[in-house]
Amino acid sequence: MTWLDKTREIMAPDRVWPFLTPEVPATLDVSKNVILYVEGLSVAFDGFKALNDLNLYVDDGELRCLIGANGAGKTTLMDVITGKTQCDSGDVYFGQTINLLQRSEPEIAQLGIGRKFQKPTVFEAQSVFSNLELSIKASKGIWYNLRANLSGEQRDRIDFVLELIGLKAQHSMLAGALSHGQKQWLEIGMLLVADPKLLLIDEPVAGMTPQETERTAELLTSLAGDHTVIVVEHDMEFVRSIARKVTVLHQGSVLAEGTMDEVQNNADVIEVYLGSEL
Amino acid sequence: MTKSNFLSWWSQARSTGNASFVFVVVLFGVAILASLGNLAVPESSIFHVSTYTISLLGKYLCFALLALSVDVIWGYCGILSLGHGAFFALGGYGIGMYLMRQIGDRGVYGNPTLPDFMVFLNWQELPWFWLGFDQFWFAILMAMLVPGILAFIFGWLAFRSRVTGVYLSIMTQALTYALMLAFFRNEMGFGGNNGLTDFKDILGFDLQSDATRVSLFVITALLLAAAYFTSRAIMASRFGRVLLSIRDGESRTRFLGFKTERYKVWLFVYSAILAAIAGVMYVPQVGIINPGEFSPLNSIEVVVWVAVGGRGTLYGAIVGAVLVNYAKTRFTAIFPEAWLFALGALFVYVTIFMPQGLIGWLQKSLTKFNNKTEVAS
Amino acid sequence: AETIKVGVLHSLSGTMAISETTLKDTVLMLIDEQNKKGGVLGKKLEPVVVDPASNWPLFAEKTRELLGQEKVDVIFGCWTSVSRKSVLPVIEELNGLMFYPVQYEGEESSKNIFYTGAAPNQQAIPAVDYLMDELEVERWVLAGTDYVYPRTTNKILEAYLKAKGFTDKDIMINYTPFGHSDWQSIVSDIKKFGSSGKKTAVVSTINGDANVPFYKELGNQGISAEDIPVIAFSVGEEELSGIDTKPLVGHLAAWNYFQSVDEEVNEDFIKQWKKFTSKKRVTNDPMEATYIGFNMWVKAAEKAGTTDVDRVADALIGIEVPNLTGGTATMLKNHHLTKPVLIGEIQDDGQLEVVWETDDLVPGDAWSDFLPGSKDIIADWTDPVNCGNYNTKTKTCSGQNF
Amino acid sequence: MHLWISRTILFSLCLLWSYFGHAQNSDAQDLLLELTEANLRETAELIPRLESAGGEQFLPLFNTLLAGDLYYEKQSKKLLSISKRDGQYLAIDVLGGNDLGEVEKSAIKKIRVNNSLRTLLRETIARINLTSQSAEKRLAAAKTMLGDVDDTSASLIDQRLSVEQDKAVVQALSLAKAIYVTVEGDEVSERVAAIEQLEGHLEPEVRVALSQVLAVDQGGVYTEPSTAVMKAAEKVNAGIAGKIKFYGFVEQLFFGLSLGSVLLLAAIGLAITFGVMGVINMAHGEMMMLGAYTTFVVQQLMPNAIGYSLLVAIPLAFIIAGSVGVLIERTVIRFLHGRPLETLLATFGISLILQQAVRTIFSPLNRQVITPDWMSGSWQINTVLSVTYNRLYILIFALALFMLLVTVLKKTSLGLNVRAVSQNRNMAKAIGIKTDRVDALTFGLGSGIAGVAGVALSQLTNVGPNLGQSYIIDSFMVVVFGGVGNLMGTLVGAFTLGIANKFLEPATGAVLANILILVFIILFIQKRPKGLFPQKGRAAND
Amino acid sequence: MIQFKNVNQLYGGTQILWDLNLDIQPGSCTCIMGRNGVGKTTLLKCLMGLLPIKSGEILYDGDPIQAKSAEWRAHNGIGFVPQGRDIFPLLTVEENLQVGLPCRKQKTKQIPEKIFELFPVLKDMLNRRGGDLSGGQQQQLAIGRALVIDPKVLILDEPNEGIQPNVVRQIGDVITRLNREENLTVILVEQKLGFARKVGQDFRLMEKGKVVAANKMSELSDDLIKQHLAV
Ligand SMILES: Nc1ncnc2c1ncn2[C@@H]1O[C@H](COP(=O)(O)OP(=O)(O)OP(=O)(O)O)[C@@H](O)[C@H]1O
Ligand SMILES: Nc1ncnc2c1ncn2[C@@H]1O[C@H](COP(=O)(O)OP(=O)(O)OP(=O)(O)O)[C@@H](O)[C@H]1O
Ligand SMILES: NC(N)=O
Ligand SMILES: [Mg+2]
Ligand SMILES: [Mg+2]
Repeated sequence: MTWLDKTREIMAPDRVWPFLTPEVPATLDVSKNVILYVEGLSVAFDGFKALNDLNLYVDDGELRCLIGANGAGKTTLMDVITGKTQCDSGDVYFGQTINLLQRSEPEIAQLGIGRKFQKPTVFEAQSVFSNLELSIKASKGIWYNLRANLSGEQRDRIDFVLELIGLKAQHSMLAGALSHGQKQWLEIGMLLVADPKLLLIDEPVAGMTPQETERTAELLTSLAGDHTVIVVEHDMEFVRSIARKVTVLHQGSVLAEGTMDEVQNNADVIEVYLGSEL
Repeated sequence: MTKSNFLSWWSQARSTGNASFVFVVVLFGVAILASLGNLAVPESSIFHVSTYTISLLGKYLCFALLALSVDVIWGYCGILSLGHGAFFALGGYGIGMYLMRQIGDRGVYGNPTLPDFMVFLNWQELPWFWLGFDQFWFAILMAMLVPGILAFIFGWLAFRSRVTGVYLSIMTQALTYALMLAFFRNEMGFGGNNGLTDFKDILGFDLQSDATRVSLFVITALLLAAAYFTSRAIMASRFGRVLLSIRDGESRTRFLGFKTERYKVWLFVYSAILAAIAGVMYVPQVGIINPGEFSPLNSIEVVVWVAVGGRGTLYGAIVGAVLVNYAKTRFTAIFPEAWLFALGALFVYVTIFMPQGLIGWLQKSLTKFNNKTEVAS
Repeated sequence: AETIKVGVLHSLSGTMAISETTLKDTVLMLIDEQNKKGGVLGKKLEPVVVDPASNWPLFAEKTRELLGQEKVDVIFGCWTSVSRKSVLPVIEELNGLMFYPVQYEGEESSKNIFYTGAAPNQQAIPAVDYLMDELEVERWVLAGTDYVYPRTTNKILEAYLKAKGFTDKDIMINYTPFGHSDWQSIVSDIKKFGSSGKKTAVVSTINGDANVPFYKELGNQGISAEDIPVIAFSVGEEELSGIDTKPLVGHLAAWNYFQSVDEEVNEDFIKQWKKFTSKKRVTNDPMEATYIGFNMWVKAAEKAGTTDVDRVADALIGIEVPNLTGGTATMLKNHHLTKPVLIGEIQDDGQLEVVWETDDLVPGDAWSDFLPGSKDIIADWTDPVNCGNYNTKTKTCSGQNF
Repeated sequence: MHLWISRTILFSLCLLWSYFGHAQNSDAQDLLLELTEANLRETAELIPRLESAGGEQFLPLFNTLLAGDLYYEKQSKKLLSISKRDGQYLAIDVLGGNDLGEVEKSAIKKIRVNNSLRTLLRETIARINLTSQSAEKRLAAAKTMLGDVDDTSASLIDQRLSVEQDKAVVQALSLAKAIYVTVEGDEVSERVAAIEQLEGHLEPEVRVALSQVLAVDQGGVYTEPSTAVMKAAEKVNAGIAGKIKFYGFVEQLFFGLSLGSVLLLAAIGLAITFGVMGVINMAHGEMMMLGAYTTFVVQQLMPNAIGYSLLVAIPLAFIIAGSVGVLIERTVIRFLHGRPLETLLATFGISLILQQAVRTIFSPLNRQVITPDWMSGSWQINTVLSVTYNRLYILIFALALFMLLVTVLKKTSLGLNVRAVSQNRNMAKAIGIKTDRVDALTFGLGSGIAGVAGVALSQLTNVGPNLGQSYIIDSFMVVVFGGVGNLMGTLVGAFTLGIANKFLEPATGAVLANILILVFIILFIQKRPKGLFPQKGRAAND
Repeated sequence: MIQFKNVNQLYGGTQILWDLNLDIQPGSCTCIMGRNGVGKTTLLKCLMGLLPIKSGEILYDGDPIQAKSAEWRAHNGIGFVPQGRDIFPLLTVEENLQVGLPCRKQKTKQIPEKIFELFPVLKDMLNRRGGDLSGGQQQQLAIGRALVIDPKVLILDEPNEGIQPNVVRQIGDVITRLNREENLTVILVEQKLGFARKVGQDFRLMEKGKVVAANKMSELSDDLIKQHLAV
């Protein structure tokens, strides 16, 4: 199309310019009961294929475990879903209608996709409470936040979460002074207050004691149903304790998918991931 | 007042959440006393405040406002602008153009429309971008709008492309440097190297008169206080906390759903307008605006004031600006040949021994002091 | 007061320190000397030195400090025109007295300022006359730093050359920013411009720091003074002392004073200067202008019997003091001086040797006759006109009310 | 013209007379006496008379006068050639050639010379030299005559051509003749032949001659009556113009490279202290300044071996600036690790101190740094294309310095260690890197390199307290444009900006070119927020 | 081999280690366990010299080393694998490994083959930037990097965080092998009981900045676990 055609098109009398149309918040359509479609996704870094024609469908309300060797591309997949990394080809749809690839990170987050990073990332110079407050489900606009006050409801929610993640006592401490494990919890807490529809959780129990691991498992199981949860974890005991359906990634594509038992006995999976004796 | 006396008073002021109150009391105390001292007290009295002092104070306050604008973005959002002098100077040129037009036919060539520099460089008519500047409201509007729009365009481009850190700093430097070169060009129609000067009056008030000077000084103080409170309110709001988050982890902030580039652009424009206001107040008080104000070194100096005072506390920036400039005034007169040694050493000393600036150091001594008194009691 | 305070307002740091510190030293030396002779009106002179740090608003502030706080009786100061413009309103407001010692573009005459440097008609025009008459130059490069002094000077020269029948095609004008350091292309262009077979000369109003790289490039590109002479208005002994002058021998400068002038007063002055500073230091034109200004002020103060600004200012008009080139400088009604114009050639020892001079003293003209805007304006600070910009056509003082 | 004829007649006579020994000696003596009393204008009149009176005999006199070394003893009026060494005046009897040793300054007086005299002298010497024994001198003489030929000298040339053996001289003389014939020749065929002879010659005199042929009058009509001559001239002219255009392009390219090399020099040290170590080093320019002043001091200490001064200054500047760098690192920067923005503040303070220190020690005036002979002048590739030696050497030097630095960082562990330290100081310690030493050495290296760059810059620009400030902005710009932490980026960045600037300059002027480059950089960074060669990878993305 | 005597440590105003005593036998493989935030990492950093201690003594082979720099400790055989790996993100894998070479007793410019035997992945990734590796790969690199300096004591802070099961096993094997075969003293912070039990010989339990229990791994009872590790 030449520039002339473009101009003509833009100038057409019946045309409404895109920047004039008000932003209608995209509505999530899960009528087919699938909340996340990942189709033919490929990502390469300097020629190295981190994701290779990956296909993945996640049902609404499901709790899906994603496992796979180190470097299989799990984190990269989350990066693509949340808009951090551009993919080379493929589609990622949130529900039936929302194409995630066209959206920026904040837009994706506002759609209700929350993420916990592999390496805990919290705002170290701010208090634990403030970290949670910023994550709360509310408008993210400038003018709103200039005047924003916590409603009683929101305050309650934060208190509730503080209790849940065991940082009640530390609520006014700077997040930077927390230990590694505490930061993990805080980050989970930040996810919880935001109440997203889809949670992407990268290695939540790394650095947690067995008991904490157990608690995390409980928490995640309880979240499923209302929320869709995708968990990446290498701790097989943990995975076993929560998993209904497990997807195994290998070299950027799906190697196996099924129940924990099926996967555990899959020869390929044993070969590349679990190791022979278990 | 002994040191410990002062500290306890100060800590009280602070602990009751009144630091700002104290700040404003000091600011207005000085402003009112100085004004009275200049206008009401006869010159012979030892309480007389000379016009020289008034214009110095006025200048310091303008610089304080400029420092505040830098602190707002650097201290709270981590955007280090090495080019904020550009917005300051643009504001200054805005009001300068108005003042220039006010001269009317009282210029040396007596040309009623053309400023002197245009007459003797053979300009035939007023260039279009000078039109309207004979109106005060228009000039003020432009003095804030132009820097604001420039900041918007620059910020929008840069933040959207995620230019950050030193890249951004150096780009702001490039911006002000380019503007400096441009304004140096005589063809630009802003008086070239000489800039704009020889102002006569503002809104009909004689710029040389003491009353006008005092009024300008008081207005500057008011504006500074207003800017201080607005900024403080902004930083105390959730918006302010988003800014801190951006400073400490921009990408994480994005994953919480904040469109960080919008926040940054908004703040950048706000800060630019503050700087422009500082420029607007500065020019009538010092009587000249020229491209030297765009010099990157000037902008770097502003950053230095902020760092000396204490970045990330609003009054720190103000204290830093006033102190450094006061030191400069004194030093250039007391040891004209060696004052750069003193100033340079001051900067080095503050960075090493007061990493949080003067204010940070004060607060630290305070905590220590408080701890001690607590232990004692 | 027991002493008479003399303000010294020259940048001691920043970009202009290179030029201005010398003048600060000159004033200090002159004060020292005067005090040895018993001071002025029986009182010792006390210098008050401040550093405006090459920062123009600071010039105004420091002026206010000198006049308002220190209460000095006279100021010697400024180098660049912009600093003078910045100082001017303050001087006028507080009714101070300042001597400005640098050649400048004219177009100004303040009641409170005495201009002891050259006006354009005391430097530029005679220089061009010399090139035209003695060297038979037919093509002109007007190269300058982009600010008001070169611009105005070149405007005047352009008008002058056109009046002499030269056309645009024989005049090349080029402006560069302050401190310009990469002259390759421009020098190469000048070389091309000069290879047309017609005698070409460069009239340089290039200022300060840009000169060293400019002359280095000239030398290296093999442009000798015989091919394309350069005549400079801002390059004196001091600038040359920072340049390796061997490749520049024969290039020219136009001033009102050279260190090499063979006169007894000058010898004494040089000796005194070397004693006061160091053996290696040279003297230059703005120093002479400072010297003249200082002596005029002393003489006028003695004549008026007071240091009161108005009385001294009145007394100054018509005062005559010897200059350093064997003549006499007279303060004119327009606050400018009479000066001889000298053209010198650069020698390999960094000195300038006079190759031509005007027969008579040239009176400084505040308002150029070659600019349409100021053709009809004159300055005259005596009654009945008593104004710095009197329009002889309309018979009024345009605008300014002092 | 009359003067010329009479002069030439005299000259021929003189040639004749020289056969009869020094018959006219007494007359010449008078002239020499007159010379001591003449003013500039009178000297100009004396020279042709001297030429005719003494000819070759006075060549030393003319040469000495041309060099500005001619003096006379006030009492005896004896003409002396004076050379100054260490403040002493050493005299040689110009005509006799005897060494007279030291003389008092007050006992002698200089015979002044100015531009027009120099021109006259050069012409005179050329004429005398046309019959010189040395082919070299004859060649120089012939070249001087280019474009200056008139009827009489044309016949002189013809005479010389008939006996001249040396090829180069013959060529030069023929060219001079051809130019003369092109303009003044009578017959069309003769002129066409002469014009064809000019083919491919780039000398300005040739172009002047051709443009004379091709001149138009006010009505736009060619003044040349003969179309054959016109056609020939047009053809030759077009050829020459094409060549000139090509060389002009080459010249511009060189200018660009040269500017690039200056930018590279300015940025290269910063690429280490800022690019690799992350110190926003505002005192970088002052390190260059130290290097430049080192050059000055070295030249003061060895005034008789200026040629070698730079070779001494380079290592010395490295040591001095490097030591200052180490000192700064040890006393200031090391307290600021991990706080890059604070380093801006501290180094800004340091730069103020260093500037003022230099003002106090060396005075605020610029200092004179002499260009050694081997760096002066230019390499004349042909008449329109020449490359100045100083810039050529500096270009080579900048590249060499760059290579050296890259090698040091590649081949020694320093490069690896410093990168490790800058990425994670604690971990670097835990892996056994002596971080203190690495920091000091690296900062010292960066500063030392800046010092060396300062030596080179002293050959191009002012050596004064402001030297550093005039380069600091450019150097940051180059490093950032190239990509922080990437030396290759600094190299490419410097040359890109240099060349772009020089190709813009003819169209826009120097200032606008500068502004456009800045705007370009700003826009470019929007496209590539991490410069030309960004650091890649996950870690760099956050 | 390593002893802590009454070590106290503070971050700014808050004390983390309280009169901590610890004794590590040469050639042992000791697991340090405790809840989140009790100060395990802090303890290790003090041992490595990355945090200054306020009072007390740290003995290494009987000599006090609390005043020595971290570099000195690395050169004298203490290798460190930090929590969170702390790979040099912009150095290639090869460079990450090379950095430690000067610490080795026998100076070479060659990265010892042993590293690649232990972690074959690293060989394939030699030219990749450290920061680009996946978490597990980084962990292997971090251990490899610590081994390059040929340590006598190897400190590992939660080395299995985020590692795939078969590699966890591999790391366990490597630790055991180094410990048993090369008599390397290993200090290991580990949360996963299974792994700790398998690899460790001794354990130390920490609570609130103190070591509260120390014994052979075989003596680690459910009681102790409940008391000190449960939430
Ligand atoms: N920005 C990047 N540049 C280059 N390579 C990258 C980049 N990001 C990821 N990779 C590579 O892509 C591969 C997949 O990485 P990813 O982090 O997705 O693995 P993972 O499945 O999350 O592994 P782990 O379980 O260890 O966290 C890795 O081999 C990594 O080296
Ligand atoms: N830089 C710091 N400043 C202040 N306090 C800190 C800092 N780092 C850690 N702390 C505090 O010290 C305590 C101990 O931290 P440490 O990291 O040693 O715990 P840990 O036992 O390693 O826990 P984890 O199992 O979660 O890694 C924590 O409560 C933490 O809040
Ligand atoms: N007046 C000058 N030379 O600026
Ligand atoms: Mg991962
Ligand atoms: Mg830990």
